[in-house]
Amino acid sequence: MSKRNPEYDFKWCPGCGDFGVVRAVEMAIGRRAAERGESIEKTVIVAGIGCSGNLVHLQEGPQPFGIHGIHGRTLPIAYGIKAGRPDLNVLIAAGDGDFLSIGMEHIGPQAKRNLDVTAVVMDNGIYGLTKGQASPTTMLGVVTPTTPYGKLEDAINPLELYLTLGVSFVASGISTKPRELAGLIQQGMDHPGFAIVHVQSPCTTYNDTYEALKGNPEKGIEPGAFDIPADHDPADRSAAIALAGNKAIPIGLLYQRADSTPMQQRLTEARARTKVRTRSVDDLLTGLHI
Amino acid sequence: MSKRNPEYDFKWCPGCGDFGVVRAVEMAIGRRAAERGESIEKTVIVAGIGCSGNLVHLQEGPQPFGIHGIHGRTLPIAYGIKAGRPDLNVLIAAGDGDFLSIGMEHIGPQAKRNLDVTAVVMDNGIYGLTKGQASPTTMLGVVTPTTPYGKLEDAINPLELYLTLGVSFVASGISTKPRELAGLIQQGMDHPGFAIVHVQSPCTTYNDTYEALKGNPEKGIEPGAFDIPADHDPADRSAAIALAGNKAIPIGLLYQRADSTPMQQRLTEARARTKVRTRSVDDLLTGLHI
Amino acid sequence: MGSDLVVRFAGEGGQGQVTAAEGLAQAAAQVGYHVQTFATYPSQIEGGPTWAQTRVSTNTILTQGDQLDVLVALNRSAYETHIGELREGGVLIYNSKDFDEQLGGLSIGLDVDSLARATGNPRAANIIMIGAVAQLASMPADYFRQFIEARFRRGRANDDEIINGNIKALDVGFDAAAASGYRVNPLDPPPAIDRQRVLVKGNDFLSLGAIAAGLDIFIGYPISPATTILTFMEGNLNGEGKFVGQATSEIESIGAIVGAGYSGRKAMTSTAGPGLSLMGEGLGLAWMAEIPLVVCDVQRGGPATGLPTKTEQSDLLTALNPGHGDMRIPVIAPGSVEECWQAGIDAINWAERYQGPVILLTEMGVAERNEDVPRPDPSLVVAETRVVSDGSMGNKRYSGNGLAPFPVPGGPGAYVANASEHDEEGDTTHLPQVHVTQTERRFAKLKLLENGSYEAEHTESPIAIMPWGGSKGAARAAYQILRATGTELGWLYTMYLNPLPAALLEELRRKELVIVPELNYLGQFSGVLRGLGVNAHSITQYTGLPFKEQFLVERVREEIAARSGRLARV
Amino acid sequence: MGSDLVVRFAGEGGQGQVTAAEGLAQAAAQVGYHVQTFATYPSQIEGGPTWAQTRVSTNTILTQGDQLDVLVALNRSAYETHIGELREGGVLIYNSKDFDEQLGGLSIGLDVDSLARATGNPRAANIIMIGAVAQLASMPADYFRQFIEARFRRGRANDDEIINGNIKALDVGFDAAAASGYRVNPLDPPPAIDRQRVLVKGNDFLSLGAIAAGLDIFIGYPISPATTILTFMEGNLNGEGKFVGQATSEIESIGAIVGAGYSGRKAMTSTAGPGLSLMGEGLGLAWMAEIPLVVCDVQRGGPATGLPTKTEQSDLLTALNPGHGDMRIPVIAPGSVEECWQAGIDAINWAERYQGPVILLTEMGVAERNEDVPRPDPSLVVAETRVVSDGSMGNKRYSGNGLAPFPVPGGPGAYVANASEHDEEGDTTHLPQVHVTQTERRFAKLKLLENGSYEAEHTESPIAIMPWGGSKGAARAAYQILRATGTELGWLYTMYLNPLPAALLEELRRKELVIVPELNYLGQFSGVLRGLGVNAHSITQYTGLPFKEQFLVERVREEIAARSGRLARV
Ligand SMILES: Cc1ncc(C[n+]2csc(CCOP(=O)(O)OP(=O)(O)O)c2C)c(N)n1
Ligand SMILES: Cc1ncc(C[n+]2csc(CCOP(=O)(O)OP(=O)(O)O)c2C)c(N)n1
Ligand code: SF4
Ligand code: SF4
Ligand SMILES: [Mg+2]
Ligand SMILES: [Mg+2]
Repeated sequence: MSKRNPEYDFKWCPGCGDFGVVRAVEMAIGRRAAERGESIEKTVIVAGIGCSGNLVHLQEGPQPFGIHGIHGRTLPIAYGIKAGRPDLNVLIAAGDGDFLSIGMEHIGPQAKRNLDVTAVVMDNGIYGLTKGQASPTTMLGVVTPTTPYGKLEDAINPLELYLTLGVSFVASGISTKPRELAGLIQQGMDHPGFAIVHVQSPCTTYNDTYEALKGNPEKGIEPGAFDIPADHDPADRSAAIALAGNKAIPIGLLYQRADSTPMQQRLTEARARTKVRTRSVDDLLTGLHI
Repeated sequence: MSKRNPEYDFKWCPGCGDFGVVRAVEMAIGRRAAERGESIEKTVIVAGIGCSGNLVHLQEGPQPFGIHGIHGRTLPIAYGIKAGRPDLNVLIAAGDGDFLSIGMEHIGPQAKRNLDVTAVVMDNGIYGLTKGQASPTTMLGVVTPTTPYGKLEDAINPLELYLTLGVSFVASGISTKPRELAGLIQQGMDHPGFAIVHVQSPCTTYNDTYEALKGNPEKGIEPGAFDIPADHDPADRSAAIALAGNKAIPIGLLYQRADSTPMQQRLTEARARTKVRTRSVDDLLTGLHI
Repeated sequence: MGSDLVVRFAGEGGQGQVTAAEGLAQAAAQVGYHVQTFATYPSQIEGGPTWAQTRVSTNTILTQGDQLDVLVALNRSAYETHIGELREGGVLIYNSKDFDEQLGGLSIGLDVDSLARATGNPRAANIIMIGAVAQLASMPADYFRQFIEARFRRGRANDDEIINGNIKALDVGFDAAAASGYRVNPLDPPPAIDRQRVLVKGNDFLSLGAIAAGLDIFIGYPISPATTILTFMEGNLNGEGKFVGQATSEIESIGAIVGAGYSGRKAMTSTAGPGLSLMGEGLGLAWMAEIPLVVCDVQRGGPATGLPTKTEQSDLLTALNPGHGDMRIPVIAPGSVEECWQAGIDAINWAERYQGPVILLTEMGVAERNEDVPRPDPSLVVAETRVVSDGSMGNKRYSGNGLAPFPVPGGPGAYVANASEHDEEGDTTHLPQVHVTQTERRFAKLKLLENGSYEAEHTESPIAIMPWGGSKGAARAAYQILRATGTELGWLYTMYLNPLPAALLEELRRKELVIVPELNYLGQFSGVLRGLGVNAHSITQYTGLPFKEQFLVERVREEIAARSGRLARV
Repeated sequence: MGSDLVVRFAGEGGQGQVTAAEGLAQAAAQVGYHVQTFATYPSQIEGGPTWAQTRVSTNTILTQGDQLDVLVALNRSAYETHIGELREGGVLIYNSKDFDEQLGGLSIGLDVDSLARATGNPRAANIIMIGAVAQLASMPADYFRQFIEARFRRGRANDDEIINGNIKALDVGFDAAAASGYRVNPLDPPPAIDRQRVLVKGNDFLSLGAIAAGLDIFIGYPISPATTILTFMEGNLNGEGKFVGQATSEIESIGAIVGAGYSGRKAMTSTAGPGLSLMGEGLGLAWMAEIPLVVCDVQRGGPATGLPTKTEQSDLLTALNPGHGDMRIPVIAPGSVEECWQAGIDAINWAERYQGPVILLTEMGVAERNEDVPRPDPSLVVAETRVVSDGSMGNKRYSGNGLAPFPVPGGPGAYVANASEHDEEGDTTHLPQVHVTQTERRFAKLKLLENGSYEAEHTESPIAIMPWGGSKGAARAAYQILRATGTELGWLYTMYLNPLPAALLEELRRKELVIVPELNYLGQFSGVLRGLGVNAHSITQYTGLPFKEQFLVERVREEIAARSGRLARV
C-alpha cells in the first residue's frame, strides 16, 4: 500500500520467512519494470488468503495493482485477468495451504492452458494464519493441533506435482536468499507460459524450519535444501523430475520448457488458422431472420 | 435398481462403452461378494454425474447400495463413507469430466490418505451427458461445440497423474473387454488402499474411438491401446510411469504399492502408538470445573 | 380461437419430436404466423419421455398453449400420458407401427417410418408429420413448399433432389391427413409477413444482447440448460480483445470472470443452479471488491442435481443472496424470449453502472423455446461502460458514499481489490467505522439501478397479479381472461427483480393483495416481497413444467375469494 | 451496581490481553463470581489493535458490559480508542513504558514489563495486571492466591517456586494499585461457590453437546472462528468407531459428512461464512437425498473473506437457503455459551429425527467467549437416532408423506441416495407428479421439528422484543432496563430459528410489532419473519462488535415511538 496505517497495518511475526519473499518480489517486479521501461502499474499481484497473501499489502515504493480475494482462488482470478488483458504481468502470491490444499484443483488446468503468469508459492509447511494446522506439505507424523496423533497423510511433493501437471517453468527458492529468489521470479515472469516459483519460507511461530533447511553439522542435522548443480539442464524434464524426487529440496531452476506456447498465443494462432470471421451482432441477427 | 420403470429408466445410446463397464462392475462385485460370503449390500457404489454415473441405477440382480450425488464429488463422499464405515466396500463410478475436471482436486488428498476405495473412471474423452464438449482427456486441437478452433489445452495423461499423486493401485481397462476389466476392478477392491481403474469407454454419439483404440491396419490406423506386457512388474513405480508415458494407452495393471497402509489402519496404529485415552463427556466436563 | 393452433409431438427421446416442432414453427414463421415452441425431455441422450409443442397463431403468443389441437403420439405411453390434453374436436396422429389398436375419437394411424423410407429419405418422418398437421389445420401447402425451398436451397449440387424428396414427404403427410377427412379449426391466413422479425431462442437472444452491450470475456462450464450460451459465445464472441473459454468448474468460472472484470473488461459466465451454488463465495468477492461482472443462471429444477432438463423458478433466493454475509445482488429476470435481448444488455450495463456483480436469472422454459420476435436494432443499443480512474484520486479506489472511478490495471490508481473489509486504497482493516461506512456505500450503489421500467395496468384495482420471469406469459393470458370475464384485477410486471423500480415498489406497497404466480414450492418471490412490506401471496407450481393459462385463471379466482389473512406456507 | 466489575485490557496483538482477561475471569470464577469474557483482534498472528474484556459479577451476566470500570491500556493508541468507554470514576492503568505523559483522571502508570522482570518471571505481566485490578475492585488477595495455587500446582518439582513467583507478581500489582489510592466501586463478596459450574467457551461447549448426543464423525477445514471446534474434536472425539479428519477444503468437508451420514453415522463439520458458501451444493444434496448431518457455521463478519475475527450475524439467509432450488434448512442458533450445550445436542438430534441436514448457527461473539455455566449432566441427555430399516420395505427408501426407516449400507434395503429427483427406490425420474410428491414430503418432515421450546414474557404486550443468537444477552439486558423503567414490552426468544416453534409463530403473528435486534445490515431475521407474516422490524448494527445494552435501550425506545408503517430497509 502507498500509505502506512499504523492502526491496522498487517504484520508478520519477527523472523517470518515472508519478509524475504516480499523483498524478492519487490526486487523482481521493480527491476523488470525498469528494464522494460514499463510502469509498475502494468503488474498485478493476485494474493491468496494466509499470512503469505498479505504480501500484496506490503509492497514498498511505487505500487503495483493487487487483488486479495478468497482462499485458494488465485489461479482462476489470474486466468481471468490474462483473458481480459494479456498485456498485464500477473504475479501470484499464495501459501502452501492456499495453493496446494483448497486451491490445488486449479494448477493442472492452468498448466494445460499454459497460462502466462508466475506463481510465487510461500511454503512454510503449515497453516500460519489459522494458527498452525497441518498443510499438504506438512510431513507424515508431525503433530499439530489438527493432527494430535501425528499427521496421517503423506506429504505432497510440490515440485514433482508441478512437473507432472505440465507446468512449463518450475523453480524452487528459499526466503533466506532474496536476491537469488528475485532472479528466479524475474525469470519466471519472462517465461512465456505458466511459471511456478516454490519458496521455502519458514514460519517462526508454528513451524520453524530454518535449521532443518540449513542443516546443523554440530547437531548432526543434514541440510534440508541444496543448490541445484550448475550442470543441470533445465530443458531436461526427466532430470528435473529426478531432482524433485530428492529427499532434500533442490534450490534453483528445475525446468523450463523450450517451446512454451502460452494460452493467448494458442488462441490467436488457432483463430488465424481456422480463419474465423468476426460477425457483428447485426449480421448474427440477420442470420436469424424469418 | 431392483424394479424396472420403462417410463423413466435411464438409457445409454446403442454401442456406448458404458454397457461393458456396468457388466464388469456387476461381475466384480458379485463374484467378490460370493468369494467372501458377503452380502452384496456391503458394497456401495458412489456415482458421479454424467452418462457414466448412471451405472449406479443399472445394476442387475441383487442390489448394492448407491449414492448418486453431485457433479465431481464422488471422492469426498467416499471418504466420508469409509470414515463412518470402514467395513463397507466402496466403489466409485465417474466420468472423465466428473473425475478429472471439476472433481480433480479430490484425487490427491485421497491418494495421500490412501483411502481404501476403488474408483472406476469411465473415460470417453468427452462430456457425454451435456452433449459433447471437450473434457480434460480430449486431445489438443479437437473440435467440439466448446472448442470451435480446436481444443487449446493440452490433454491430461490420467495414468501419469494418478501415479504422481501417489495413488497406490493404478490399472487401465477397456470397455470392450469386460471380463478383464472385472478382474482389474476386483483386484482394485482387494487392494488395501486407494485404487483407480481407468477405463477407455467410448461414446458412440460424441466421440467414437472404437476404431482409434483398436486400430485399423487397412486405413493405416495404429492401435491406440495395447496390452501391458506380461513381464511388467506392477511393484515397479518407475516402470509404471514409463508405461503411462507411452503414446498408446497401456491396458492392464500398471502399479500396485506393496506396503500399502490405508487410512483407517494409519489412524488405528497412530491411536495405539500414542496411547490415546478416550475421555467421556463427563470427564471432559469435570476438566472444565471452576 | 380459429386463429390458433397447438400441436404436440410426444414419444421417446430420439424420435425427432423437437426437430418436428421446430420445423413446424419455422415453416409457420416463414409464412408470417407468430410461433412459440416448447420442449421437455429427461436428462439423458437417448430415450425417456420427451415431447415438444408448437403453437402457431395470427396473434401475439403468450404461452405454449393449454390444450392441444393435434397430438402426434409416437408410442403408446405418449398416447396415454397426453391424450387427456387433446381438446374436444382435436385430432390424434399416432404411430401405427408402435400401437395400432382401434382408438376412439378423431385419430389417424400413420406408420411414419415406413412412409418416410418410401419417399427415399428415411429421415423425412418429421416432414411427413408436419405435412399432416398443416393439412389438418388447413394451412395451404404452398407455405410449406416455400419453407422447404428456403430451408434446403443451399447451393449444393443436389439441392433440387433434396428439396423434391422433402416436398414428396410433405405431400405424403398432406394426403394421409386429407384421406382421414378430419379437420381441426382452420387457421386464418397469416398476417402480412414482417421481415423485421427473427425466430430465436432465449439463450441465443440473451447472448446477442450481452454481445451488443460490449461483452468482452465469457468463461463458463457446461451445464443444462445453460450450455448453449457457452457454445453460442464460443462460436460468436470473437475478434480483437474477445476471449471465450471453457472452465474446468464453476468455481473456476466465477474466479475467472472476477479477474476479467477487475482487469477492466466486460465479463460474463453462465450456469444453472448447481453451478450458482458453487459461485457463492466468488460472488461475495465481486460484491465486496466491487467488480463488474454478470452471472447468467438458467434455472432448472432443484435442489442439488434436481431436474436438469425441467423448468422451475426456484433459484431466486440464491440469486439475491448467493453467499454468506450481507449482500443483495442485482437480479434481472426476462419474462419472455423477446425480453432476453434487453435483459442481456441491461445485465452488462448494470454491472458497469454500479460496479458490481449482476445475476441474469432466466429459466429452461425461456432459454430453450423459440419465439418470433421483432428484430432489434443493434445500432440503438446504449452500452454503458464504467468510468475509468484518471489517477487524480491517487491510490484510492473507493471514496465517499457511492461510486468512484474504476482504476484499470496498467493505468494509474494502483490499489488492492480486497475481499476482506478495507479502507479506500483496499488495505485490510477491521476498524468498526470502516466496516459501517463501506457496507453502507456498497448498498447505496444499488440506488443507481432503481429506475428500471415496469408494466402497470388497472392500477386502481386493490388487487394485482405480478408474475416474474417466464411465468409472465401464462399470467398475462390469465389476466386477460380474468379481466375479460369481469374480474377486477391490476397488472404489474418488471424484469428488474432487485432492486425493484422504486416507483413500482411504492405501487406494490399500496396494494391490498399482490398475487405472484411462480414455479417453485416456497413462493420465493412473494416471500421477498413480504420482506419488503408488500402483502404478496404466491400461486405456486412445482411440476417441472410451465403454468397453464386456465390453471392460473382458476387459482387467481380462488386467491381473490380467500384474500384475507394471507400467510406464507412455511 | 456494586456487584459488577468490567475490565478491559487493550493494546496490540501479542501483548497478552486475552490471557490476562481469561486469567482474571478464571480467578474470579474460582472464588465464586459469575464471569464473562470477550475479545476482539485483527486477522493476523502478530500486532494489530486487540482488546479483551472481563466482566465479573455477583449476578448472572448477560453481556460483556457497556462501560469500563478499569481500562488497562498497553499503548497510546489503545488509550485513545478506549478511554471514552471508561465510566466516570473508573480507573485507567497504562503502560508507562510506552507513553508516560501526565494523563487526567484516575490513572496509574505501570511499567509492567520491567516490574515483571523484577519478579524474576518476565511472563508475569498478566498476573501483575490482574493483581492491580483486584486491588482496585477490593477483591480480597486471598481469592487470587487460591487461584494461583489451583492453577499452578501440577505436581512438578518446582511448583512451589512457580507459585511463589506468581504470588509475588500478584502482590506487585496489588501494591501498585494500593499506592495510587484509587478505588472503583467495590465488588460484593462472591456468592457461595457452586462447584456444579464450569467455565467454558461456546465452541467447546457446543462440541461437548454434540459428542454427548452421539456424534461419530467430524471432518472439517480450519477457518476462524470455527477452527477450535475442529481442534477440540481432534483432541476429544476418539474411541471405537469415532473418526476426525482435517479436510482439504470445505467442499471436501461437506461431501465427506454427506458420505458419513449416509453410512449410518452421526456426522458433523464446522466452518465460517466462506466455507458455508462453498457448501451450498452439498447441502442441497443432503436435503434432496435426506442425509442426516450437521454443519456448524460460526459466523464472522462478511461477505467474502470479510472480517475473519469479528462478530456478526449475517449468515442467516445463507443458512436457511444455502443453495439453489427449493429448500429451507433447519437452523438452531444458541444465544449464549450456556445454550451451546443444548444446541449441540439438538442439532444432532434434529438431523437424525427428520433425516436431513441441520445448521448450527453460532457466531464469533459466542464461540470464543468464556462463561461460567451450570455443569450439565451427560447422563440426562436424550440422544435420538434415526430409525433403521429392517428391510421390510424392500428397496424403498422413501414412502408416503413423511419419514421412512433409514436403510443403512451393509444392512437390508439397498437403494440409491439420489441428488436428482427420484422415486421411492432412489431411481432418477422427472415425472411431474413425483417431483410434486417428493418436494412436499421433504418439506413436510420439517413439522417434526416444530415443537422446540421458547421463552415468552409479558405476552399481553402488543410489542415484543425478539433477539436471536448472540444478541440475546444485550437484548435481555435492554428488556430488563426498559421494563424496569416502565416501558410496555414483551419478550420472545428461541434458539430454534427454523422451523420456529409452531406456538411461537402464532404468538409472533399476533403481535403488532416485533423488534429484532441483530448484527447485520439487511435485518435478515426480521425479513424472514415478515416473509412468515410477522410484522417484524430490525435494530441493526454492523460494526463487527456485539451490541451494547444502552444502545439497544435507546433504539428500542425509538422503534416503539415510530412504530407505525414499518418497512424494510431494502
Ligand atoms: C474458504 C475458506 N476456508 C478457510 C479459510 C481460513 N483460512 C485462512 S488462511 C488459511 C490457511 C493458511 O495457510 P497457508 O495458505 O499455508 O498460508 P500461511 O498463513 O501459512 O502463509 C485458511 C484455512 C478461508 N479464509 N476461506
Ligand atoms: C456443478 C455442476 N456443473 C455442471 C453440471 C453439468 N454436467 C452434468 S454431467 C457433466 C459432464 C459429463 O461428462 P463426464 O463426467 O465425462 O461424463 P459422461 O457423460 O461423458 O459419461 C456436466 C458438466 C452439473 N451437473 N453440476
Ligand atoms: S504465523 Fe508464521 S507464517 Fe504467519 S506471520 Fe507468523 S511466522 Fe509468518
Ligand atoms: S452420449 Fe455417449 S457416453 Fe452418453 S450414453 Fe450416449 S454414447 Fe454413452
Ligand atoms: Mg502455509
Ligand atoms: Mg466423459
